[in-house]
Amino acid sequence: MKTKSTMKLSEMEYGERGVIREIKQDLKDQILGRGIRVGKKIRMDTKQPINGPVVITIGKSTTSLGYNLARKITVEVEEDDDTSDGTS
Amino acid sequence: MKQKTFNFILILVGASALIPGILELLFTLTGKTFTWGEIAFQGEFMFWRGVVLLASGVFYLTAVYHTSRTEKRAQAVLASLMIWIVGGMEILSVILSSIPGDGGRWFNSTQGFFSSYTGPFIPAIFLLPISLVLVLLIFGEERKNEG
Amino acid sequence: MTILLMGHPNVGKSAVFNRLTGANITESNYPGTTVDFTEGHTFIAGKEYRIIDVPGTFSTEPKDEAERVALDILEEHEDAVVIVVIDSTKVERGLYLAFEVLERGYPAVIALNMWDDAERQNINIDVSRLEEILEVPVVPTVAISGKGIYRLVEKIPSATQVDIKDLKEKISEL
Amino acid sequence: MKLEPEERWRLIDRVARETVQYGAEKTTIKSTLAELTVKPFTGIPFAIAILYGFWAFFNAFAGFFTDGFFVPLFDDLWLPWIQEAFPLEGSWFYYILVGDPAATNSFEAFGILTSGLFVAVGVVLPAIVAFYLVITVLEDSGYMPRLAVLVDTVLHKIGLHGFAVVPMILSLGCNVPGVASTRTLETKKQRFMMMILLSIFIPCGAQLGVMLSLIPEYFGYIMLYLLAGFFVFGWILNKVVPGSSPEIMTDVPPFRIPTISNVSRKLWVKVKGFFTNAIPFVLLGVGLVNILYLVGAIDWLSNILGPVFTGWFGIPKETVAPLIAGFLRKDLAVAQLSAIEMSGFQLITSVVIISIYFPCIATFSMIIKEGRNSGGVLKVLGGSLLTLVTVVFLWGGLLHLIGMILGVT
Repeated sequence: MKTKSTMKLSEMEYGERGVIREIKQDLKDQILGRGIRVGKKIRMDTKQPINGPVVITIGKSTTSLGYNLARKITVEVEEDDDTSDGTS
Repeated sequence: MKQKTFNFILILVGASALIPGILELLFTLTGKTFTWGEIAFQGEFMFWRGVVLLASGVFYLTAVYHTSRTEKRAQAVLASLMIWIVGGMEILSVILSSIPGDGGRWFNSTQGFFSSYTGPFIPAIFLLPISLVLVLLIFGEERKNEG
Repeated sequence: MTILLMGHPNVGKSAVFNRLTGANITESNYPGTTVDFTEGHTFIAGKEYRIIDVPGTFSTEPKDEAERVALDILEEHEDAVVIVVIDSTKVERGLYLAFEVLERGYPAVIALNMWDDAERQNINIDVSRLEEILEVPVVPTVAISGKGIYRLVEKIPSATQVDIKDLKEKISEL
Repeated sequence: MKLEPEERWRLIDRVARETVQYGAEKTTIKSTLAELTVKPFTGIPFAIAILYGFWAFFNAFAGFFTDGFFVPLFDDLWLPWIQEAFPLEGSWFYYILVGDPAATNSFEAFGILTSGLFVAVGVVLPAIVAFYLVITVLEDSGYMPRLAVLVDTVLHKIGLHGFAVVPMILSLGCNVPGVASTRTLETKKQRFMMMILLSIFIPCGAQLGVMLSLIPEYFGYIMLYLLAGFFVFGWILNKVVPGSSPEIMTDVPPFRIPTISNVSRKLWVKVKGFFTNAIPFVLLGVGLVNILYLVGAIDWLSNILGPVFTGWFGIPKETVAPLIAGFLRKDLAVAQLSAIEMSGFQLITSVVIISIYFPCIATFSMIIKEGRNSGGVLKVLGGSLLTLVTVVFLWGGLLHLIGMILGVT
């Protein structure tokens, strides 16, 4: 069973996966060269406490983005009902 | 069999990291130093060594019974790395401080050189062999599963 | 003749640079900035080349000072040959920069560096097909061990400009 | 012909589909390890271990070269020889280049060719080599971005950047390369803030060593007070200094084992650059202090400052002499302080003052040199002096006030 919901990248939890749906224009130009773009599959690796940066993986590349940058990215998250340890 | 060996080593190394770690913290906070046999609870920045030992002890112990999970095995490797950083730097510092002489001599006397290696040493030194064995086992296991 | 080494940060660009150059390398400050870059010399087929290790950049649309310097160095050397160093595990991202370089009319050679990492991660790259499509030399390398560097050097004289219009049509028909 | 970004990506996706195949993803110990080092629960203790290792390596390495070989070399061979061999003893020329003809160690001679050369070659050089060595290994192994991500959480709150951790840890060894490495920060504001904060609040390795051996019982309090100052004034500077503080955006590369050839090449280039760029500035700085002494500016200063010390900070006026020595080397200043009769709280206060009142001359020279990257030399100089005076009076005075409230003065 999979349900889908849309949220900001900064709101994703550890190990969650999703697809990038929207990136605010001012950030879009900044991260295009890094391969972070609409339609790409994304995984949240870690999130630092007290609104610190997030670490995400797209394909084989892992990138860290500051909290306020992560807020500019909208992700459609697959909520997997099966328990998974997030390492698969 | 393998699982049992893993768990046994993890508990052993975990406890022998956790307890001296706590002791190092306690001795720092109370401003005391202590030597027990060949193990010395003293020296600059003991507090931070205590933090590292304590954390690696926790990493080992929380991996017990979960060694089937890659994450927990990696956690044990991480703990070993931490112990090797602390212990390795101690060895380096003992070696480097044994070479120069003092009182108008450029190099240490042979006797002075060897007397630098008689201890007592910080607790992390004694954890080096077993943590290495653990890491070798974990990577050996991974290679075996791949091949 | 000048060779520019371009690529993302952390793709082993300076390892490639170290393989290509001799002992005589200098690090200097790019005027008016806080960015340092390294340059050296090498001989290829009896000709002396100047090699510049351009600061790591993700694209030729600069986002910070280091990327601005990378672009400035690129634009300063209009007749340079560019070696685009790509992390073989992140081909798409690397090609983005390679395309930008080609679009600006530079003759380029692509080094698929960290080839061993890609192999280990079960990533299969069809090098000859890639070469055929892009019409630029593509060489798998492992700069840290020196693998592929000799072939990379061999290909430098044969680097030519690419007609983007033709390339675009060709790719669209794939 | 240039393509639009979207068009470029469309083409690349097609090319990639044709040429690249991704096999089954494997989770290995190595890749999981890489993830653990950036997760807070496991990453922060690991970062502590790394920083501890960094510091321990520095101590062992710098101790080996500085105390083991350079101190005897300079004190027993070079100093007596140059004191004897240099002509014109008693002239101002001798004073500036050689300094005190009766000095028995290279700290106290205060000449360009004695103390200046000793500080530059005997103290700063081993520190630089040790620190750049570790920094290069950490960079090449791919660890540095992880550390930056972990500390960005805290540092960004005061307008700094995760990568500001590099100048910070370099400074714990020696402020000079710390100031030099602020150039890797992105904006003028961040460079300016970092330069000031580290030169005021981060004690260098030599100073840490002396503090630990002479006054270990107060070490924790002093560091805590300095750290608090770092964040309080960081927060204030963040509000006051104009400019932007961009958020972190960095690749987190997989771990790789650094190769000896790459590390040694990078290290060589860095050390060579440091030698030609920074060391002349350090020597010039020592010369400048000597000239100030000669014209009486420093005596004049200590006469004026004496009453301020007793009144505002509540510390004995004998501390002025060590403070002057602190221009050249703060560790020496701390050592001199511990010989002065005073209460425990006064000792804490005076060590804090030594740390924050002025960067050592080598660091100060570097600030002037690097100032042009952070908004112009005059601006940086003005800004740092203004901050310095404010910090010394507020933070030093506050400590006195805390002492009065606690009733320990």
